[in-house]
Amino acid sequence: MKFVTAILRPHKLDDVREALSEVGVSGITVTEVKGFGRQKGHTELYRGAEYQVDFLPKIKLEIAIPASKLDEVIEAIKNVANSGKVGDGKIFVSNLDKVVRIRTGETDKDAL
Amino acid sequence: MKFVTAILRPHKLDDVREALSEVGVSGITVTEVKGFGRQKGHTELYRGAEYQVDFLPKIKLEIAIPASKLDEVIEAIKNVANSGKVGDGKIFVSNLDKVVRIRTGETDKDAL
Amino acid sequence: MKFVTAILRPHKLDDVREALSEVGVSGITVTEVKGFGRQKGHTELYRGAEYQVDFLPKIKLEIAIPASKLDEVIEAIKNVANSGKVGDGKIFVSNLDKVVRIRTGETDKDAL
Amino acid sequence: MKLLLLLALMPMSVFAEEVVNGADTAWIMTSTALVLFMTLPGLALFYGGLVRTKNILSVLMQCFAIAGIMSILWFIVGYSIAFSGDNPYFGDFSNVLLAQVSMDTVNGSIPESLFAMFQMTFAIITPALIIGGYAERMRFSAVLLFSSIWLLVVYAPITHWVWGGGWLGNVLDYAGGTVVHITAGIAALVAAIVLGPRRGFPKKPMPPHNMTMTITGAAMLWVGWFGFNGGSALAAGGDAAMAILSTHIAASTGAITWMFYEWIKFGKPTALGTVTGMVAGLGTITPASGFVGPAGALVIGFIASIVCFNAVIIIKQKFKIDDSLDVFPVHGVGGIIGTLMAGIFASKELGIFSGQGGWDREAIVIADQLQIQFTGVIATVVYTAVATYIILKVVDMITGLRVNEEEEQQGLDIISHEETGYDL
Amino acid sequence: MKLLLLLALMPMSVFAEEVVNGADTAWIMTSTALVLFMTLPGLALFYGGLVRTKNILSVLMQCFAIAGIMSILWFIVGYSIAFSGDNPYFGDFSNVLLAQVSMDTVNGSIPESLFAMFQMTFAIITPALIIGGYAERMRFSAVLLFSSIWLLVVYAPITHWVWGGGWLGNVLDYAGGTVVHITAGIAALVAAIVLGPRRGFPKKPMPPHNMTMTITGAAMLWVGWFGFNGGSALAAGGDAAMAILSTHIAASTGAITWMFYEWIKFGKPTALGTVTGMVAGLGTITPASGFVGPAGALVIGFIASIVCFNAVIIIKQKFKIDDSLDVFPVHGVGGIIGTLMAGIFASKELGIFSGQGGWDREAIVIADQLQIQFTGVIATVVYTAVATYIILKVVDMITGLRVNEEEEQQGLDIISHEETGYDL
Amino acid sequence: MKLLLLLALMPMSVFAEEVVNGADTAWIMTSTALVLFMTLPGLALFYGGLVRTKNILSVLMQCFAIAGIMSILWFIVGYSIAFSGDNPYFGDFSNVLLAQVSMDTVNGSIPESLFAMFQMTFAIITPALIIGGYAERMRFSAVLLFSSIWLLVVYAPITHWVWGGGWLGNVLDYAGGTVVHITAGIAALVAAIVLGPRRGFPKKPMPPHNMTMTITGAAMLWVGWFGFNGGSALAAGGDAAMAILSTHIAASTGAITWMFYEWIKFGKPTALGTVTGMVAGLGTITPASGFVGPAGALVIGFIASIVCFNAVIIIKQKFKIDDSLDVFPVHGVGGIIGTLMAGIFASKELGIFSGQGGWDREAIVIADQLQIQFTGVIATVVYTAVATYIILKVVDMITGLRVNEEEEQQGLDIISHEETGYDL
Ligand SMILES: Nc1ncnc2c1ncn2[C@@H]1O[C@H](COP(=O)(O)OP(=O)(O)O)[C@@H](O)[C@H]1O
Ligand SMILES: Nc1ncnc2c1ncn2[C@@H]1O[C@H](COP(=O)(O)OP(=O)(O)O)[C@@H](O)[C@H]1O
Ligand SMILES: Nc1ncnc2c1ncn2[C@@H]1O[C@H](COP(=O)(O)OP(=O)(O)O)[C@@H](O)[C@H]1O
Repeated sequence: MKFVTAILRPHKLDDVREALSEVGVSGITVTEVKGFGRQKGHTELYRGAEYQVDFLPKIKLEIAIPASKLDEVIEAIKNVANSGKVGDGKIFVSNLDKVVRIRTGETDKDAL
Repeated sequence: MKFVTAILRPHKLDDVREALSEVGVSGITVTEVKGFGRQKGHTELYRGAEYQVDFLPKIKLEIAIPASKLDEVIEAIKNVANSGKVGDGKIFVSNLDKVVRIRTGETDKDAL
Repeated sequence: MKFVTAILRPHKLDDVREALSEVGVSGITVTEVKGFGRQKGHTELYRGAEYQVDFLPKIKLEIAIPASKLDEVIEAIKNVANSGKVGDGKIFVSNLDKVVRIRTGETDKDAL
Repeated sequence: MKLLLLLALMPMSVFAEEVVNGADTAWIMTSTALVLFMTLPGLALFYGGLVRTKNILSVLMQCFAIAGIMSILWFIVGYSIAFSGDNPYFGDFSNVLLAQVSMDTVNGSIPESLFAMFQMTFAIITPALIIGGYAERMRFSAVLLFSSIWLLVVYAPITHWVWGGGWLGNVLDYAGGTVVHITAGIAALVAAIVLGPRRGFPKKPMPPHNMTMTITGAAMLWVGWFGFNGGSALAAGGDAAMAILSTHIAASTGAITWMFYEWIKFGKPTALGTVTGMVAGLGTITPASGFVGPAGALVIGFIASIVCFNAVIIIKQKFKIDDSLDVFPVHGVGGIIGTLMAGIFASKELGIFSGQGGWDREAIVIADQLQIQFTGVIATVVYTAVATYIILKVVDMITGLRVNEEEEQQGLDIISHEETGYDL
Repeated sequence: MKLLLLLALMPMSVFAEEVVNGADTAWIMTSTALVLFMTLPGLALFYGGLVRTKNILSVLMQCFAIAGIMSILWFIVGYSIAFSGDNPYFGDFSNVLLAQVSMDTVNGSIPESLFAMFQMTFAIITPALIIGGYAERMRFSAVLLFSSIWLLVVYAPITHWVWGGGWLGNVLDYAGGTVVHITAGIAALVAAIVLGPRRGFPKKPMPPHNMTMTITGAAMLWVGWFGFNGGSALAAGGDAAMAILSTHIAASTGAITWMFYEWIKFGKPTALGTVTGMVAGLGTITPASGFVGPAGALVIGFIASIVCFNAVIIIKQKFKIDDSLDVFPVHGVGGIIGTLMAGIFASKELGIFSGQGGWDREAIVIADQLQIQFTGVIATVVYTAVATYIILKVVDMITGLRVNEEEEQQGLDIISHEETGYDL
Repeated sequence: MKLLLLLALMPMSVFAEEVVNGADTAWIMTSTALVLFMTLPGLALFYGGLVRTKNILSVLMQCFAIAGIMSILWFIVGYSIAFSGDNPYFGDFSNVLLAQVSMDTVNGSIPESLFAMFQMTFAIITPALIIGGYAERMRFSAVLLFSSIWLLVVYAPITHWVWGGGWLGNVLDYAGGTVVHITAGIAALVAAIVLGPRRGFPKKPMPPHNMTMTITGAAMLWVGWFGFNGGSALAAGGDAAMAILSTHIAASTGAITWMFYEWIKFGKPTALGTVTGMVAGLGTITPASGFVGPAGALVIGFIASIVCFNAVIIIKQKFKIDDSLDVFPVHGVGGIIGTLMAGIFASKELGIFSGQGGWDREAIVIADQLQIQFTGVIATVVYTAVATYIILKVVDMITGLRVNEEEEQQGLDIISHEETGYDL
């Protein structure tokens, strides 16, 4: 199984969720994060003191999937989250040893 | 070493922490997340506009442990976090290459 | 590639970001988390009811890097985030299978 | 003590219009503070809570900037347009910069400086109400330019028609059903149409970012409205007291009606619905407040909620107009039906539902008065709609009306003001 | 215009008791706004900040719904029960729908419509205070039904006893120590016991979700209380002024005493403690406010904090009663000791601590007056406790009192109102 | 009108001091509530929003504790120091514990208890304003001790000089330009210097944690200021009305000027800038409010914003003084230029910009009056600076002034009060 972590622009959340549903992903965990990267931030101005905000609001999706679905999932995210502008985000994939569904105790693929 | 990521119902946090202490886990990192899965959300109603909230508040626990403790830890979480209703959450386990304690520079098991 | 997860004291964020920039890390994702560990929390007092707050505010950095940079990165974080007091946090390292840059579709090292 | 008291209560003598009454002055100063309080922070919070986090400061900022600029314009020329001269359609410029207002000039039983100031708070809140129609997408420079022109071209003249000795002087409008609520409601509707909906509307849900803020603001509106309607008596007596009682009963009934209506129709009573009903009740009672009694106010509050409730749904779901914070269905529709109902419930022929107030209510014949009220409503609606449309088009040519898509995405707080609302 | 003006200002008639005094009217209209402000948004925010995020809207909503419904009930029948008729225990129905209140009816020196309206704001805040006893667990329909019955069966009659010409007319209760604070405090305690504690109490900590909200609400209570106590003079003179001064000194002393007491006892002075002490001081001075002087108020504020502080701890930690927001130990206990102390510090024999106020204070003999005060307290406590208990049992049969465990877990905002407080 | 006015303004003739005027009393009670409202919650929120989350409760708590303690001290001895005796520099102790104030004592046309109470709200807000200078780093015990000594050693005597019959009695200071704003501004500056900057200043950005809170507080300050300046007429007449009008125009102009200035200079108009300009306008008009007309107020508001804007930048960026919430550049500088401009715009020789107000303005010769104003400013600045410095040094020896580095890091809420602001 694979654990996919995707960093996205916040307003893409709903579209990505739909795209993932279409490829059969039934569970997602979402976290609000702040991202620092190539995309430049904005300035804020408080009583004449200007300062640079480098951390931008992003959302992080964590999705556990069977390895077989990996390409499909990456493709789905890429298609929808891509706006062509710097700051669209990344997809990170790592290996997943084990999954347990707490309610039933089912493990691995059955638990997804 | 293993890296255990558990998605839970928010109000189970305190009980799970206690159960983990009992099996000797001394450190936990907790994040507020929103989960999408089989558990259905609720509707909200604003001036006649009803809409569906699919993302439910969950908490994510991240716990680094020696591989030897894995079963115990999974068991502890499962026992306490299980309410038998859809939405109890998942446990994800992946491999951990290395751990460093920043304060002392200790690594791996010593750092846990 | 490696995926580095670092738990730090919140006020170290800016310094760590700078230190990472110096070793050539160009992207970071930051999450506000609550940590439970050896560092003891504080009490809060509400109308005579005192209670213990065990979860302390921490920040979590997630950084994807080429394996070659790992030691440098760990060193950079350790140097800056270390205050010598309990609660400085941990660095967790795990393996990363794949990285995709959503905007361009570049993968792995090119995507970092 | 006796002497002073006598003076304070002395029914004006022959020179009535030159005597300042301390009690009336005290009450209208209080009312002025209350009406300012309605906009700042009342309306600002009420509206601010309803938008998304990324636009919260833009709303608060617009309320503040409008308060500042409208005050200055009112002082410079607005008051003169509204309250000077004999022309039935437009005042003259004899009171520019309040040139004729000094320490000693009196209006009725209060200092004229106070009358101008009290009216100024109305001139602030009316353009501020319109914000709800174009929230979350209008350029800040366009907001300022639009509001400024609108004040002088729409608000001040209509004030003149109804309260300043103009051609609608016999319309019963106690505290601004036509002058304030219809003008603001219609302007918001026109603005919403001209600007077009927020991107994503109506598919994408745009829930309030801070309901506690909205409810706090609503509460402040309720309290402040005592000054709005009670102060419109321009005196501290039975009139003002009755206006406050009616206002309060209409607010209560409006709130509770909406709550139960929603409960029945959608299964749950919401806090937002309840405060919306309250505002509908308040907006609707406004023109009638000093003319009707509390039983009449009960009926008015009830009808206000039922009608405005449906108006909200029709505008949004049927016509798909993104009057973002529902200014037209609540204030515009409320102002219209309130102005009409004032013509009914002011009558003294309605038993327990009869009118109250220190005016010559013997004269009211419902059918006749309704016709007058109807004329007032139509004139206000038509003139406001046309003028607002033209002003928007002009402003569009000068500054452009909307921010672009990417800016709307990022939010007006950063884009227009380089600030963020919360860093908790 | 002339005619209208003349009518509005005409000093009613030759007989004093029928003469409206403009200054008094101005002040009581202001006070009315201030007392409404105490509930909305004051108390709503004070209470709202103390609950958990998932229940914040339920508290705000309950305050709003109670404001609306109590107002309507007061208008329909509550005022008549409280302030009509000669029966010493219960008013009559002669003033249902304020049938006898018109533009021209006068109460003392203010329009009767204003008196009814001022009293209405008291009839709003008293049931709203009780919310703190059953917060975070009561069904919304039960809240509405309970509050409605309670207003008519408990609040209106006791108001009649004390202020409406009833059998407790010689109890010194300036602004509602018995009528408001004891009734609310006892009712909250009974409700807390009958409903049982929130799940998790007392083991699970349930800290305030937004202390800034609570402190904001507390500040509004302080300001609004000037209208509550100062308005109870029903006139703008030395009486009201002295009541405000005493009120303010008691609030200050209450706040500071609690702060230092906590500092000594627990090592840190907290903001919540400070504002709680302030409310304790205010609740306690309420019955005494117009009778005592500022030095008396200082003593009353001090005692209020010491006693209420310990009452909070005893109720929660010893009796393990989940009076969630401490209504009984603060308002109930405060009302009781305040009513008793009014009997002492109203006396003019106490040097610098002597009573003040424009009433016949020569007549006070401390021992006698204390007995009267004691009777008032006991009667109020017993009647309120019994009646509240019965009402709750009746409501339980009709709607059920509590939400179930899962609903309580999820929070009342979603469960009862399908809304969430914050989406920041 | 003339007669009434004469009575109201008559400086204490033989009969005057025994007559309470109801209308004046009503208005000053209202004003008292408004000025308290400025501090609680107004200033508390205004300041609270500007600090970082970890210190939010410390600011709110300091405002509350100062309100409580200053009130008690004012009652015990402060009022007597300020308003008793014939000594030109320091009052006497004849009115300790308000010993000479009873139900029947009168000050001008209002009860003396009310005058003492109204002044008390000024004695609260002045030390509370200073909080902005030492926010986020001062020990709570030091805050209390410092404020208490400062009230009695700086505030009460200077009040005596200017308003209490002291040697600066001919300085035109209508509502506290010297007494309130200069003293607070200078004290904040001295405190900021003596305590030293917050750690990280000026490199580390310390943006406001909740701009919506700050704007809400600012709005409340605006509304409350009607009581501050309008109430300083101590009567409900043309004077008060004109003061309110001028106050409002200066606030509006100040807000809008700052907004446009910032827009031009930094490319974006900010909400924080706008409300800061509003406060600058209000602080600056304060000494002049009852003497000038609205056109004068417009000029004063404009100059206030331009000057204070630059002062903020100079203090922070050039002198690198961490007057954390900019008390000195806004209130101190505003108070100074306002006091000077009062000497100009009070003149009746300035055409449309001439002074207004029910006082003997024939007598004003600008050059002479400016000299008097200048003396007032210098005396206030010097005495406040020296005394504040000494008090801080004394307090430092007793309690220590600052928390240590680790405590500052963790935040005052936990460290000083064991509470946290939000748990959303
Ligand atoms: N090496 C990295 N490790 C972790 N997160 C990263 C890394 N690089 C980028 N990110 C995340 O991805 C977001 C987008 O990256 P950015 O460089 O701005 O644009 P792009 O993805 O278009 O190259 C960042 O805001 C950050 O959250
Ligand atoms: N495949 C997945 N990847 C990541 N998170 C998941 C996945 N499936 C479920 N989750 C998380 O687990 C939570 C509970 O899942 P859900 O399907 O609702 O119930 P259950 O765990 O009882 O099957 C979700 O809200 C989501 O946060
Ligand atoms: N085993 C662990 N798994 C996950 N997170 C941990 C673990 N141990 C510690 N942490 C995180 O690191 C933070 C610091 O740990 P702590 O034990 O308090 O101090 P130190 O790192 O100095 O030993 C904790 O607050 C927690 O967020």
